[in-house]
Amino acid sequence: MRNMKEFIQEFGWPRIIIFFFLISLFVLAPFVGVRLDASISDVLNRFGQYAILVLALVPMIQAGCGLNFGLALGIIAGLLGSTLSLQFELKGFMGFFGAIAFATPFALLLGYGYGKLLNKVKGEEMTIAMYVGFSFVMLMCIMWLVLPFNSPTMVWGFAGKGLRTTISVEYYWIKILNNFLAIRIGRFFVFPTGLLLFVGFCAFCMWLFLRSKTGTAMTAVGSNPDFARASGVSSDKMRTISVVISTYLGAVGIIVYQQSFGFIQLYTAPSPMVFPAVAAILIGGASINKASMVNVLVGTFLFQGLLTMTPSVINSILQTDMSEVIRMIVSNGMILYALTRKMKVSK
Amino acid sequence: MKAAGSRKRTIVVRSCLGAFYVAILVIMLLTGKRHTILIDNKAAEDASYEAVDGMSVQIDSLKSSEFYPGDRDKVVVSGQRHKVKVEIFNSGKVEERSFVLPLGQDMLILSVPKMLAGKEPWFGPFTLQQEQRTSTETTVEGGEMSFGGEVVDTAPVKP
Amino acid sequence: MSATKKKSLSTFLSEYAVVIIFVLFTLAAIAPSRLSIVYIVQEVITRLGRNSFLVIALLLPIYAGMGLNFGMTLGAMAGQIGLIFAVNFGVGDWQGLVFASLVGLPISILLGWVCGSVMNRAKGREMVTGYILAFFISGIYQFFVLYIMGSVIPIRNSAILLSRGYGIRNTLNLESVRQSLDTIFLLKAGPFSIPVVTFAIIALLCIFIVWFKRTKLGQDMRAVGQDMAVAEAAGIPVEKTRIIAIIMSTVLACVGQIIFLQNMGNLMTYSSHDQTGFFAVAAILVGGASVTRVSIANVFIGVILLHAMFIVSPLAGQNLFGSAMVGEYFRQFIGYGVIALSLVLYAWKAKKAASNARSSLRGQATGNGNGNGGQA
Amino acid sequence: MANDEPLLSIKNVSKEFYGNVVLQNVSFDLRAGEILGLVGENGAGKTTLMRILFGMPVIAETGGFKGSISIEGKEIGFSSPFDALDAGIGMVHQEFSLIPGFTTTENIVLNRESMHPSLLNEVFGERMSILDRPIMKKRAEKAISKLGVKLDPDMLVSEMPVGHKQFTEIAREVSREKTRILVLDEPTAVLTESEAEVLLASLKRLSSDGVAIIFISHRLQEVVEIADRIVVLRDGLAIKDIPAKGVTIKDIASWMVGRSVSSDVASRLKDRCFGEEILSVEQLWVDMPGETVRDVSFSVCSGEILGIGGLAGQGKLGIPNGIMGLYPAGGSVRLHGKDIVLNQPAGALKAGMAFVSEDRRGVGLLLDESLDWNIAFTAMQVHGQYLKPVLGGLFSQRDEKGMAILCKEYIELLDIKCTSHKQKAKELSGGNQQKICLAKAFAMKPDILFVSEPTRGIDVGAKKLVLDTLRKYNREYGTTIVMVSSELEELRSICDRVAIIDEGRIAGILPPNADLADFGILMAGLELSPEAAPAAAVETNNA
Repeated sequence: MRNMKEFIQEFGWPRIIIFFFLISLFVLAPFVGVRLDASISDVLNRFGQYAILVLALVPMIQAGCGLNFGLALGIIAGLLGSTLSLQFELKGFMGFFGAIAFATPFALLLGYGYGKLLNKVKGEEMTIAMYVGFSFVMLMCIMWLVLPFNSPTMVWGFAGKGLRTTISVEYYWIKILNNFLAIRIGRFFVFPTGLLLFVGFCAFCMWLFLRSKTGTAMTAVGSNPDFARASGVSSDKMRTISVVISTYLGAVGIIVYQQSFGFIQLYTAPSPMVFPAVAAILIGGASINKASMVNVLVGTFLFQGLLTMTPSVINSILQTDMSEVIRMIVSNGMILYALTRKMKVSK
Repeated sequence: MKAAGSRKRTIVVRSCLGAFYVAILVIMLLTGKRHTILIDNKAAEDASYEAVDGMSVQIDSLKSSEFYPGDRDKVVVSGQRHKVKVEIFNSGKVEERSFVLPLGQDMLILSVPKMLAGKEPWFGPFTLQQEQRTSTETTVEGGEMSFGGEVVDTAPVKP
Repeated sequence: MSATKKKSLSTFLSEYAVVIIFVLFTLAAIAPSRLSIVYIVQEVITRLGRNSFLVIALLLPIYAGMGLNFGMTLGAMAGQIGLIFAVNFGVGDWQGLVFASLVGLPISILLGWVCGSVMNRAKGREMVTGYILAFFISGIYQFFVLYIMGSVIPIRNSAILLSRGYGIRNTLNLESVRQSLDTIFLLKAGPFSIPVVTFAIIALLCIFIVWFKRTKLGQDMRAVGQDMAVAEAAGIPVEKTRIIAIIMSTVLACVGQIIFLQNMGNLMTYSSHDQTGFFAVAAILVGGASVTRVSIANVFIGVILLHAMFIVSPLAGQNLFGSAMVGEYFRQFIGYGVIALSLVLYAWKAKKAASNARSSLRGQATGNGNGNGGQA
Repeated sequence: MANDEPLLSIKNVSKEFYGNVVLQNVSFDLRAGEILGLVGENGAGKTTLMRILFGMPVIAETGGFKGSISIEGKEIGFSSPFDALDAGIGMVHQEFSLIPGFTTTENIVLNRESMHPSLLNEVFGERMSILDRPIMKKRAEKAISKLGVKLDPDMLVSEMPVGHKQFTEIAREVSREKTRILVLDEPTAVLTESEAEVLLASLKRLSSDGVAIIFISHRLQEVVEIADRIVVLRDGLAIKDIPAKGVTIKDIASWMVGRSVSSDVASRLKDRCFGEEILSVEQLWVDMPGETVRDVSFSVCSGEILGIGGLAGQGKLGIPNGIMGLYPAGGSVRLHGKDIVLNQPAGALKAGMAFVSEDRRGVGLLLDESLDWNIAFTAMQVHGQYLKPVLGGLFSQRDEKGMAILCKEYIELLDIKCTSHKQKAKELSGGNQQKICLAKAFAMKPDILFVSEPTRGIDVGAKKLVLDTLRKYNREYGTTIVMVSSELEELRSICDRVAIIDEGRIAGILPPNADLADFGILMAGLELSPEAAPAAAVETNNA
């Protein structure tokens, strides 16, 4: 009994409520005429689509930089990569990995600068990250208009310059991962093998990294920077590394998202991508200074499950679309919960 | 004791404030409540009174307007007590009446000929089947988390 | 002598970096915008009346050491609910505004109390917490306005409802109260028209703020803002004081939003409040305030500069780059950039001040490096 | 001037923290207008006694205290410091509790401002009253004049010199009409000599106005100069309570530290032989807040245990922290004759030094991580141990198995009480946490080990075990140890030489069996009498 209580305390009520809510949605689904196989397929698809973006938050949380509200920087690096890949007419796997390759230098550069900045403002990282992200998104909005892209699929037809708000990747690398070794069962169920394999690969790499010497040092910096310093580890360096990795994964994550979603979304689109990712990892059980692979996978699944199932099930019951409101309340409520949770005494 | 006295006074003052709050709310509701009055100059269907052939009608101190048979115009007024002043061109006769509108009515019709003929009721509720529905009908826009101030400064300000 | 002068110049520059950058940008953009000075000045006057009240709402939490109150959006939502009710009951003119404020008052007090309590649980992270809280409450607000109004709460004016029978429309026409405050007494001075009553209300608020700083509560707020531990030890109820600061800020934001919207003339039911916090915070930072230090002058300087910039930049963008969107994006970039820059400068300065304070503790230690040796 | 009825009387006060006896049957009286000098080593119980007197909640939270305290014959039981203030006890703490952006006046009358009610009082309560600044200023000036010092009532605290801050705090206590008893905890610690003189003069003034003062200071000459009566605390006992007249500094010093020297020290020292000089420190300064080191030079021989003692705040903690690169430092440190680059923890660790920090929970441990992480982490980062190559050395992974073995080895060796090597460090008791810190340092296999306050906050049994472990490592592996501790007895029982630090400098180095009074005098910042000095010199020559 006491164990149960402790478990609940540790895990937190909001998460348990969300968990049971999701389960009840799945149970209810068949009764209100929602196909379960289609729903599960949908959830798996969206899980794969978002998982790497959520994974990108792990290193910074581990290194004590808090929730990366500046993930938009990584996403922008990814956008640069994918637009360049389209510009050079790269198709298929070539196009997909080409996009990642193009994104790499941008991600590393942005991540490095961003990391250096965050080192200068320790303690205020989260608010500043948010606004650095926002202002960079706005700067890039101008860039999308003036950069000399000229591929006809990407620029506005009538003006002949300036990128469109959404660009289809249909003739390039749409669903390149989703369809790789995909398993079809029946009309409605598709298992996106390639996508999940790629997500698994990334998560495994992260797992390996966290077990390396550098990864261990990074975790120690997040856990107690003074301890790490006394052990000869430079906390600034570790924090910078964590930010670079986070930014890079953000870039990879958005490219994976695009191939599954089918479109590249530019301009102000990167900003709203960040909060759901943050909410997902928190729902998975992470706090603002500890996160694990399990948190990422469970959290993404729960959150995306919730987002997929609420519209279909709730709408069938109530005959109205409340999913948007539920999404806002759940995701922001979750972040709020994590921020106000009394920090464990670590000093 | 002094403290008890001042506490009592505080309670009195605070409850007065509560009453004041309610009072202001009610006063604002009463005086600020808008009513649309349709001024009508039509003959009765049963021909019991006739439309006035040329007159000017003024509600309170608003701008007066001219009416010929069959005309209908509307004015928006605040509050419930109003005066109507009618000046008939032909006879030069001026007639003034005051009236009290029911608080719950948003739109009323005032028939001047009926009033001049001395028939009650010369004003009454006017129900309009959703005539005002003009603005576009959309549900919530997606992406509330989006930011960007696209909408903020769109309405031009008229000095 | 020249050294101190130089130092004061450099502190001046770092103190007012944001303001200076802004003035230069705006001045540079006026010419390419091809707008007349008269037009710009009139626009600035209008926006000063429209926005100042909202910006002033940020002052008290800064005094209380809680940083920039991004949670002021909560007050804006309360104000919008008040306006919806005013329109619903058909209360117009300035009475409609008072009515809306009175309806919004208890709601904003409640929301302010929630906000203050939440921030007390997240000391040191008030800003980001307030920001997220605004989103969270915005979700609840939407739920309330979109599903409860018209179904649970009766709405008698069907014109403001969605066609499905419940929920408020996206755009609410505030015709009955449009500029009712501004036009009570519109002073024509040469080519300019000045909304005297609006400015009078803002002036009254400023006087109130000045007066409030002289009260015991105002003094306590400053004490709490500077050192919570010392204030607590002296017997000042720290948490309660912080909550009061936020409640007052929320109530002011509620009234501020009503003044803002009466000038705009229509209410975007589901998005008007989104940008409230952003514009107010950007304005006060542009005016030279920091996370811990602010004066009333910062408010007006900020509103004037930020909005002068907002007026000229789209047209400047249009004329320079051939695209109005460039100017539009640019002004938002500047808005967010200013907030980011101010926060960075502030955090960086705080860190430097801390290390300076430490080195002053060092005393003569460094000086004695080559002094007489050990005594052993 | 003192009348017969004691103003404050403390009777048989005892207090224990978790079975640790801190105070034992302490009794003394304080009369109006009397200045009582309260002296004792760190940990003698001064702070705890004052906390009890002041009704700090921490006392009630840890089980309250035994005995009674009465004011004017009436027994009191404070539940919060505010009760104590109401009863007329004012306290000036060691660290300033002033609002930096407020003026002198505002700080003096903080939360006791004079005000006149405004219209809004009835609605929103007292706090809407307007401050009456002229009266506030008058009250502040009155309090300042009571002290007989010059303070600008309109100056901001942030712009004040340190001494003025101290006076502002005292003025705040004095300005309370009720204040009859004033407690000053090390008020002169941060003051310059001239400022301290002014302070003492104003305290005398206050006492002549009838205020009773409890004066806590380690500067014994000040105590002798100002106090009417002196109470000496040692190990929680009030061992002396005598009028100050005729008492010399040397008397107080020996009362403070006076414990019997274990007789085996001399014999222990006999068969000690050391190798050549391993570490030499010259003109070291360290910028550690509160523990500034100004100019320290010493050397340590291979196989030696050097003790560093002294009172809190004098800089003894700064020495190891500076050498290990944790705080900005300068000067020269040579290990095996090779220069150590300062301000780089990694360099110091790689060179073969290890450090057990006094700040166990803040610096010493990863509280949220498992024990094996805590022990192996430093060795992993510095020496690349406990890593195993994967894919032919392409990259390396943590060697969980190796870490577990290492951890288990130390759990057994140091008798660490835990459920497993995967337990989180924060779940252990203080003593066991200290052992983890030691294990972390031992795992580095250092040539020289710095240990800072190894027994602070742990129980008696664990203390002995920690000291025995240190001795064992010294004897068996020849590890040279520099041990910093506030507990002189502990230093004397284990060290081969003991250096006493005062005001950031070495006041002297004594053999552990030197006269206790000599230690006391060095700690009080006084010159040693000529006949004691050679002993230290001889000892240094031996080294």
